[in-house]
Amino acid sequence: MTDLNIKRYIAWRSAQELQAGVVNLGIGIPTLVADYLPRGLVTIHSENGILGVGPSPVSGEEDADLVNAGKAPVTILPHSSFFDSSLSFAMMRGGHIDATVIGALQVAENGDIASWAIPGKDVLGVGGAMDLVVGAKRVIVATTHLTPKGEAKILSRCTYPLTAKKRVDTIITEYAVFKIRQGKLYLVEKVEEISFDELKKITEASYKIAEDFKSVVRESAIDNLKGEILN
Amino acid sequence: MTDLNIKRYIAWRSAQELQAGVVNLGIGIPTLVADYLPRGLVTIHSENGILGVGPSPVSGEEDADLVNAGKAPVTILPHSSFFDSSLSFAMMRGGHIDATVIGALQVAENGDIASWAIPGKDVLGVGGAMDLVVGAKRVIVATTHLTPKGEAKILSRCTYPLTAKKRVDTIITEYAVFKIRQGKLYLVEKVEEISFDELKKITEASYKIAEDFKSVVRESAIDNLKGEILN
Amino acid sequence: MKEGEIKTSVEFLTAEAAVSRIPDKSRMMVGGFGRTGTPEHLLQAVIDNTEIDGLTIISNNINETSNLHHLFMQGRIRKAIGSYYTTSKEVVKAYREGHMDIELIPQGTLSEALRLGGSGIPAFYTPTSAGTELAKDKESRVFNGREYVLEKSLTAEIALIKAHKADKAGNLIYRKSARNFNPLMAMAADLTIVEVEEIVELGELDPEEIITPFIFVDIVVERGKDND
Amino acid sequence: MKEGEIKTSVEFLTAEAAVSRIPDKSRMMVGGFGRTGTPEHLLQAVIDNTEIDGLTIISNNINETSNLHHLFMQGRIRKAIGSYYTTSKEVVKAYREGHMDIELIPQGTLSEALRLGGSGIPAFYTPTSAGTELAKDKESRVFNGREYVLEKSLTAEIALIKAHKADKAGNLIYRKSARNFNPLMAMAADLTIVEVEEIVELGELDPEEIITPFIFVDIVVERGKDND
Repeated sequence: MTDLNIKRYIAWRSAQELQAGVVNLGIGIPTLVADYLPRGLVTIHSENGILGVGPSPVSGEEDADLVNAGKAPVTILPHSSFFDSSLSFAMMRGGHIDATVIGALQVAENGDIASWAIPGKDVLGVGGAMDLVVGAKRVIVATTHLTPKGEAKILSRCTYPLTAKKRVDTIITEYAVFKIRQGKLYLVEKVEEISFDELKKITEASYKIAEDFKSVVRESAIDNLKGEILN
Repeated sequence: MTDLNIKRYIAWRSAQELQAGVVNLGIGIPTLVADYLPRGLVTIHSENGILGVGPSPVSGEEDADLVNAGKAPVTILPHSSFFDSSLSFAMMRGGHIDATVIGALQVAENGDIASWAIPGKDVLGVGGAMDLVVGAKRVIVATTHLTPKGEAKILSRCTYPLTAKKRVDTIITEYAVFKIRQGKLYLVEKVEEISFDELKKITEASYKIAEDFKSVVRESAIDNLKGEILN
Repeated sequence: MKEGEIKTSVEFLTAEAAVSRIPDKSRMMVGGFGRTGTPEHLLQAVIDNTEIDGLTIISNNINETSNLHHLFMQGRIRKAIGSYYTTSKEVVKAYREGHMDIELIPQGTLSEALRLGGSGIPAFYTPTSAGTELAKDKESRVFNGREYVLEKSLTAEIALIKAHKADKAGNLIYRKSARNFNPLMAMAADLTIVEVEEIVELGELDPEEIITPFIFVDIVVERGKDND
Repeated sequence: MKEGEIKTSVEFLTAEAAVSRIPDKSRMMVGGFGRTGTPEHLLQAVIDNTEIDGLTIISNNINETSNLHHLFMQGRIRKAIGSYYTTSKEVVKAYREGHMDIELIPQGTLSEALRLGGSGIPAFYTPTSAGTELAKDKESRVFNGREYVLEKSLTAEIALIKAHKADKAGNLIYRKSARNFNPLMAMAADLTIVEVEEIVELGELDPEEIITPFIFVDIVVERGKDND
């Protein structure tokens, strides 16, 4: 499976969690989630002051005054509105955003998340991540299961500086879906392409199998995505 | 001198303090100040969400959605804007309003003001008075020198519940103008229709004669106002 | 749903159906300053639904000519939080005789407490009322040599507000000084019910001009479109 | 002044004349998110006026393609307060080597600190950053069982902002997502200088649509109308 297919699978699987309402999508894999959202039912919020972010503009029709939080040109929709950063973060912090899908460096089994700084690395920015995570009604982490170096990201305890404590609701990787329920980590979905033992090996956190656990075939999901991916 | 002429003189004298900028006018005598402001140079702010309050509408053209803080119908001007109560009070509390002219029940020689409650009386409201007084760059109290019962209003210390501490800058009555400078009360203007001794008798507060003190003839000012008053 | 159609979670109901969602003993915000911008149509529906009782009302005032005053006269308001009640002799009397509790807060503190309540900020320091009777039971603190009072932000189960127009997504615009507390209350309540004069098609409201984005709105009621 | 004319305290100047009002070692807010809504024309005038030095800049970020970055590269910024500097290697390097001080605050805390700074509210409690490294030197407090951090509001001597249009009173409207921090900074500075694309006659801006009333504006500069 290519890297892009892995990312697209994670994004598609995250989109399955979002069938209506307002969502804020982070940078990276979460940005791809937009491609799989049910059109017209999910509205995208961008923290730089847009409710109702539309698709990328066709080439030549970019507007320097109309960008998303990743600074990429976007368009708007018939129900969109513009506002200042204060109202935008009021939407986030005030609990008005139904869900956010964000990336993470580490997630802990109690729902802690670290997503903005790596000790010793030249990272000097937090942006809107902390507000998003403390405020959204549901925090969905969409991430590859391991770091590029093969280190575990789902841990018993985060070792990197935290973005927020105990705010993650769902973790979606290319292998599994976890949920944090009453402060404990549950495996709710696993792809058949990996065994329980293998999953355990690459997941440092302790988790239980959820009562509503199910197994899915990733390849068939990806096959169904192919058409969309190639569009 | 009639009561109305007294009130109009106080209002006119208050307007002389306001030659440019943004002003918020309280209820009562302060409302009359609008008639004497230099047109086009002073903008009136109304705390219910208008910057740029215009004159009263002609009869039959009242709009129930366009009222001032006294709930009276008003009009707008070519530079007016509407906003919510939060932004309106941000203008006040944030120090953006150049001056306010308000009434008072009592003013103390240190600049304390009491304007919203009389012990034992059925007063159950504070409205925007406290925000106005803490926020405006200049607080001008426009009031009759004595209560209708003949009691002193300019006191060594307020006995009624305070609106704010040490915020009054100028006190304007039908007899005198006082300024509070470095926490002390100074007489800066007296009408020739009253003697220094008489003024002292009706002013419970201690005050000094300011270096820039001047004496004025009230009747001639009122005579000049007559045309306007009768308009 | 048709191709290209947009559907938000905002519901479009009659006033009667909308107010049936208000639980008994609710904490309820009511927009308006004087009578300007007050949701009279929704308040009439509350009056008509006698199951709604024991309300705590957060509103700037209780105007004598408003349906809110009728609701009060029916004894259905047990507490009021606002800035100005002097104009109603009946409200003052009810307070003095202990029939209704009143919490008086300065108008600017009220407006900021609403906006911050809707913004996830639970408390803030304001210079307003420092050193006065209204602050006597409140914490105070000095910043840069000036005294400030700690005020708690306001939230509620319900907000009844009035806007000029809504589009079919639930975005709102207001009219002139009828805006006042309405957009702030929309943000601060769990369930925001808005009365509008007109519902317009998507795209008819300029995205630069929308004051309350639909994210703060739950139910829209069009005035005069009920069978009443 | 002609009969019926309206004059506010807002001045209309060239960029050069406007920035000459900026004192050395100022605390200065600069609007924009990335490059969108950044007052590039005013920043160019600051670059050209070499007497302005030792600045403390409050801005969300220092975009590598912005004149704000040029100003930084000239060593004229001694401190930056904002939310995101990772994208500029040079800024990160200057910070690590101690050439520039940086105060990192979450973007939502920044935006609310600006708005409240302009509103006379000196401090507020936010849930954002509670329990994280960014809050380690800050006071925290529990309200209703949740931890909140005490944040100080932000004010400054100067704000350089960008708007779409100003009318001749100084009222402002913005364009699309270029609004961002600009209206908030306009409120929070002693001297607010705004760069606009166009100055229009009084009455051309709808009073319902004005985002920044002139009361928050001191100087308006029209882009491209200078002799430069």
